[in-house]
Amino acid sequence: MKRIALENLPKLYAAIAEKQSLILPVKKAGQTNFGLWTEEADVDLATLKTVKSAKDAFFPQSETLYTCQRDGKTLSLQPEKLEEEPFVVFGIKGCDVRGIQILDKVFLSEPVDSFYCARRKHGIIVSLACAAPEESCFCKVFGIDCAEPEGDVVTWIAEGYLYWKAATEKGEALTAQVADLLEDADTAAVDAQKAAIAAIVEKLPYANLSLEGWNGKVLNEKFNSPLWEQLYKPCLACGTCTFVCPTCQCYDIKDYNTGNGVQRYRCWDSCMYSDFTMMAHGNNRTSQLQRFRQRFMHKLVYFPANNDGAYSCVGCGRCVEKCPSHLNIVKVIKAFEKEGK
Amino acid sequence: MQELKNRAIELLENGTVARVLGWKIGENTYDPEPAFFDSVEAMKDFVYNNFCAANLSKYMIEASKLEGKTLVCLKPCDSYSFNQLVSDHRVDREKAYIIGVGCKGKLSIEQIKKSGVKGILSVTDSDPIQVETLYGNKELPYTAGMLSRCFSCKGKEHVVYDELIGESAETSTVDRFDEVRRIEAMTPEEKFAFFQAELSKCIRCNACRNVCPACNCRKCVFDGNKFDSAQKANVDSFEEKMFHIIRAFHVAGRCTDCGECSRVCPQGIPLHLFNRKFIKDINTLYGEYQAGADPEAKGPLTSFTTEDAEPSIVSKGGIV
Amino acid sequence: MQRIGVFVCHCGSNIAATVDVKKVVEMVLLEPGVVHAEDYQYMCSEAGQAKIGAAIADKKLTGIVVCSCSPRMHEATFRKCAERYGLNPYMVEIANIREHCSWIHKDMQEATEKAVILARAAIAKVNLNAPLQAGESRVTKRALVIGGGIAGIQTALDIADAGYEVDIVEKTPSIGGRMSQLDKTFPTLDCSACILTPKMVDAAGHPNINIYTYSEVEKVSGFVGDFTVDIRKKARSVDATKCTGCGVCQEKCPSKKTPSEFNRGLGNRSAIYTPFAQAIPNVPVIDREACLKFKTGKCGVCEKVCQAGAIDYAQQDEIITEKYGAIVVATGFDTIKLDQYDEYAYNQSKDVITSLELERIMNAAGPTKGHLERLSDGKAPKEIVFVQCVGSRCSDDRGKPYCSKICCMYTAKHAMLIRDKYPDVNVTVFYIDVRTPGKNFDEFYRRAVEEYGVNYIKGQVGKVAPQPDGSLLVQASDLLDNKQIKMKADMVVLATAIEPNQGVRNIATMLTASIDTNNFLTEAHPKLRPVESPTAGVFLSGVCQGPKDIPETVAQAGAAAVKVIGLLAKDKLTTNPCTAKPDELLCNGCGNCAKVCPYGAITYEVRQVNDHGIREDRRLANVNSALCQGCGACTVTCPSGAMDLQGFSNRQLIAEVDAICR
Amino acid sequence: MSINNEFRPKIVAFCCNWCSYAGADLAGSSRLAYPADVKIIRVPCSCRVNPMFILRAFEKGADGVILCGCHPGDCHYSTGNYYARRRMTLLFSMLDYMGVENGRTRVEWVSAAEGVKFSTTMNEFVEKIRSLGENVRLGDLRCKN
Amino acid sequence: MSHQNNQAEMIKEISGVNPYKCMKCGKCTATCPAFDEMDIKPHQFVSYVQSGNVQALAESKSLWKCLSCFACVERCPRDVQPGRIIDAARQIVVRQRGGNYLTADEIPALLDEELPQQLLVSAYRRYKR
Repeated sequence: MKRIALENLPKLYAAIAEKQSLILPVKKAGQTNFGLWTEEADVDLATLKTVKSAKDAFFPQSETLYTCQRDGKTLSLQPEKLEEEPFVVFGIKGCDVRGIQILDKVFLSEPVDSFYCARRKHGIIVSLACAAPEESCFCKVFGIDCAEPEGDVVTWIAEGYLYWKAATEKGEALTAQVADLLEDADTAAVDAQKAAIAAIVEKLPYANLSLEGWNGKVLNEKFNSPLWEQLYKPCLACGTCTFVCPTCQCYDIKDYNTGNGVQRYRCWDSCMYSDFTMMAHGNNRTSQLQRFRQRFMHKLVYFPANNDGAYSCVGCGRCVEKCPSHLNIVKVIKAFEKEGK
Repeated sequence: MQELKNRAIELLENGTVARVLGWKIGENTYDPEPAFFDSVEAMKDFVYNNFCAANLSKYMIEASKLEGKTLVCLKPCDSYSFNQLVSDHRVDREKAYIIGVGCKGKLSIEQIKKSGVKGILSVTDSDPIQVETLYGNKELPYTAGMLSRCFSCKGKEHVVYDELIGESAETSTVDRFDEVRRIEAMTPEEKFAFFQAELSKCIRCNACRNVCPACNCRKCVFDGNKFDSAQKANVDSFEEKMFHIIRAFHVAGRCTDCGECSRVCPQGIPLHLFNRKFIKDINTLYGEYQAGADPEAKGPLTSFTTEDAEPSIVSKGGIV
Repeated sequence: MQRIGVFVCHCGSNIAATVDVKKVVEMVLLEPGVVHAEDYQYMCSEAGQAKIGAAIADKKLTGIVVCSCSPRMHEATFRKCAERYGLNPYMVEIANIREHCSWIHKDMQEATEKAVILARAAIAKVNLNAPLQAGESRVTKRALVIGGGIAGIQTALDIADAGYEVDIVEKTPSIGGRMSQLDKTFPTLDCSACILTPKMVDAAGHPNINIYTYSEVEKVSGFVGDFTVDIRKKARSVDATKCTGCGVCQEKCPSKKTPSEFNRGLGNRSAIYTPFAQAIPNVPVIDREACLKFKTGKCGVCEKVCQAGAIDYAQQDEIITEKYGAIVVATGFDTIKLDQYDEYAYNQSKDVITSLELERIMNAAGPTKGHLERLSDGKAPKEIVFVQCVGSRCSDDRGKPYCSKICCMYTAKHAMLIRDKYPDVNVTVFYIDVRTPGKNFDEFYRRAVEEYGVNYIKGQVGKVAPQPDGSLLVQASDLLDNKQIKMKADMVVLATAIEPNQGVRNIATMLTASIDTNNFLTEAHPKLRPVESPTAGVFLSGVCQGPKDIPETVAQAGAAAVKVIGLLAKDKLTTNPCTAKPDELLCNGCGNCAKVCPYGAITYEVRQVNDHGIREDRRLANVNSALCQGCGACTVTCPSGAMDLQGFSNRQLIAEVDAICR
Repeated sequence: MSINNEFRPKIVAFCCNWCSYAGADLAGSSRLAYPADVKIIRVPCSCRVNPMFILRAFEKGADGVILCGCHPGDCHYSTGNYYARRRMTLLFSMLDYMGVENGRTRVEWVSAAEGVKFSTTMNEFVEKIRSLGENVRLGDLRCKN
Repeated sequence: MSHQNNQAEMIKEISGVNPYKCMKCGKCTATCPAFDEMDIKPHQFVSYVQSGNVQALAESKSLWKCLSCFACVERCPRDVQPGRIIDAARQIVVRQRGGNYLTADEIPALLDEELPQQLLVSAYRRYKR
């Protein structure tokens, strides 16, 4: 275990950024999101949840896949380069780390997504333990320990210091890069914090949410439930829940006409949108009920069915906080529970 | 609340209405959700408290297609939106039984959290607000939890209703155009920096559009291919500007300034500043106009006078 | 993807001298969709069009871009050409590389680059063109002439003689117009009334002509072939069917102090009046502003003396709604106000008059019974000064920038008539230029100088100052002798600029006819379509289009009539297919498009739609393509983009923007 | 775009068919020069111009956009330019509010008889855009390469 | 000749007058109260500038006889303003002499009872610009 005094963090950021780009929570116009570190960046580790998850670092909201350049009647095709440089994502919470692991199941299984894969290969995750979980958190439900997240390096903020523990080879290498700035430390402060967090997590309102009855085998039963008819009604069909979610992985592929060619890019899609999975013949989900159901069925039924029972939800609680109509996965789970499944 | 609930049940029972559009109790006081109740039994979950901020008028578009009347609870400012939807022919006045509900300024949990409260376990909607948290209890003045839109409230009068239940209070303390004026006074560089910073946060979730009662198109231009404008991604800063300018432009003259866009933005972008700029310009150039005040009124962008200001007014010191 | 052919016109050297046409051909061949490109000397010629035809057949073209002159010039030509060779005419786009390129740029490289970009924009547009079919609309075989002066009368007579019904709407109580106020006409010195009155009588008696005097056009809707017009027939207070025109009422009317409009305010008329003796119809009107019965309730003399019982104080304005296939504007002119020309002392001295006032003074039926006398003291003037270009050719806002055209000739006429009748009177004309083009016109002017001894001095009058002895001191320059002249005159006559009649702007707005900054109606083409307004079905006759004298007016009136006859002779018209069209799946039925439609072409109906499997009844916009004129106001008002304009669709315009900005 | 380091702006001019396009034709037949930077798009009426077209032009790299129509009161369609006037006033005001240089957009009423005005206006506008330089605040970076 | 042209250009610049707008009507001359004193007449000012013959104008009596009453400016139908031309010609001559300029503020102190009122008015008309 190593540590660095909090007031020296800017030096740590600078040291990391010297060798590779550094992505971390930055406050801009009153909101904190993951962003590139610069001298001027307003780094914000105090906000528990960034608005968007850290997903962007590996699976950006939009990215160019290739470019067609037109010259007269000839076209030249230029594939977008894959990530080749290492980069560090600092300050990821335990839930978001799990989110990335869920994305891995999608993008790293065959056929492997080369863009994602390259970023995963070059990205170094420095996670940060939660010091003060909030009422919307329910990561415990998914077996996540927010006090001891996974990552290449795990860090804690306690008693004026950032505690630093390398957990993988990548982590060790990064630690070596910044060794000058770190000092050795015992684990007392970290242990004390873990214990305190454990107690708080127990008291969180959704800590003991039951996922009983949600698995890959209940497809028809859940799909045909009349409950959806009521649940979807307040849904505005916006993409907020999808876009703040660390695990939502659907994307759309579109072309942008630059005047002299076309940039083909992909961007996050939302199953809440009316044109989600729109095809030439039309749409296979014509109503908002169907689209709403898709989101929850995917996270709690289809995904576990294809991924050894793993849910595609990490309990970060962002959708709980951000839904304009106060709808969320918790309410859905509870509604089914109340109806006796 | 009880009076409202009782009256709604009564109207359901006597067949005046086929369903009730109101709010359903959430997991906590602060997260009630809009809901339809089609039976007396379902009404047990009905709630109306100071956290019921959502503007229900837009749900009446779908409700207008259903058999029978829908009882809809509208706050004073929601009633403007309802009227505007009537003049846009998107809701049917005959299909609505409007209960004008009282409003003393609505609370928002986001707002409460902004005052530094974390780990909320329970919260009251009283004045002062009592908050119980994982990290201790707190008391906050009511206004500390109030939505910023309520500080420039349109007033406590409903412009359309069948009956009124509950008291309303005027909560306006600031001129709603103050923020607009503050931006107008900036240099072009400052203005650009301000909006660039705000709009670069946009994640194109469309919450602002989808919640907006004036954005009532069956299919938005940004979802269609008529203008080659269907983009979902925040690829480059231009698209956000295009989207937000056009969104505000399309509702200019129809926006009632209900403030839902800013309330729902997950990135806290003050979207109402676009709409209010248009409202302010319209008021200055074409005379005071409040969308939704009169469903028969001709909107400022579908009318004109021969003496209207020339666009060059913008480069001659702007519209002040 | 279309198969596009691009045809680059040299226009002789008009384009080719500045634009490298070969280079344009070479560059456009690189554009996607372009399968053929060629250049030619004159694309609009028979041979040029044949080349287009050959390419359509050989290369199986589905779209054509012609890089040539303005589409306002030859778009129709090339559309017809395409149609002749089996291509839908609306698959043609024009890149204007002459007016918008070769004629305004000097640098060849620059002009060529621009021509290529303009061609690309047209190619991008034509790529998205769709074949359109022109519709048909019916033609109402009746014409409306607004204005009952010589222009209106002649137009009406010519149309009526061809067998079509015509209505004349005249604002004043009688037809006749300005010409009826004139004494003699140049260059033959005919008596104006002698040649006008028979025409007025012809019009009144013509079975195909219907005259609404004391009437105004109130509202116009519809379009070429099918206008609907509301005419306000103002209350005359006299029943025209009973009145015998005996004139007793006017004699007996006790209110006789109203300045006579016909005599330019130089004399008075009674409250019940016909403007002049030969008025048609010979039915008086009661001026309710002046009439004692209307002002005080007492009097009623005219009613008592009218043997025919024609007086009807209770008469109301009447609105007549008629349908017309064509409308002719013949609203004429007035002289400008001289309030801002203090230097000529027009407002200070009664002896400073306008030429039109002189016409009335010289006229035997005028306020002085035709005697030339000073209005201040009734004495015969011995020294008369004429001032030319008063308010004409003036670049400040007191006057008009144009030449009023008629002044040189009528001044020569006046000078000659005065010298003829009163040989002892000295006549001096101060002129800037004497402009007398026209048959026998210059000869006329020379007679004034050579035979009648009129003193023409080149130089303008700077000042006219009334003197205590009642004379007028005229200070002027003589530019040929480089002198300043100060002379006394007994009378000064101002050749006052003419301007279109006051109401014409309002009429132009109702007709959606374009009008220039001087309030002259704009012609569809200054050379090739001089009697047509750009608004289809609206024609121009007389001074409302520009200053002109009587022979020219009559000629134009005939020309306008021919155009009207040509239109009315058709049973059906093909309509512009570039109309608005709503996409029913996107339409909200919100009603905003109808609010901005100037033609009332949009209505709403509830229809069932099938929106990707969802069937529901929706309120939807409907465009009546016969009424729609294709302005596009609705397309921008529509927030969902449901309303689009065929031929100028959103995607087409965006494609042009993209091509230009790329 | 720049040639020999001289900034050559891209300027889109929307001209209504009846007045301004004809005015531009007259400028042409009168040989009244204005810079080749101006490219004209013909629209039936100024009211056909959607704010989205203007933003689109900027997105795709235009440095200035000008809309020309009939003089108020002279619209061929009688009222189109009145609607255009309100729309453009509000749009321009919004762009100004967002910090976009307000000289980049302009509306000018040019009749079919005003060839001189058309040419003068275009000369002025190009001069203005040259003084403002390249449009960076509204462009889309993807269109720059 | 080129010197003359330069001077003509300068007159156009100082006066803001476009002499080509003149249609040679002579209203300026007809209006001028100082006509009799002048050797070159007001309407000729314009043609002298048109033909570039500024030297003759500069040497003329008229240069100093013009009262700057601006009657010609007021009445000119073509907005040519001969008065401004002669005014500008005077400026050029004064400048060539290495002339001394007054500001409007300095004038009141220099007032003389004997000065004609017309001169004062015209001075203010000129200097108010």
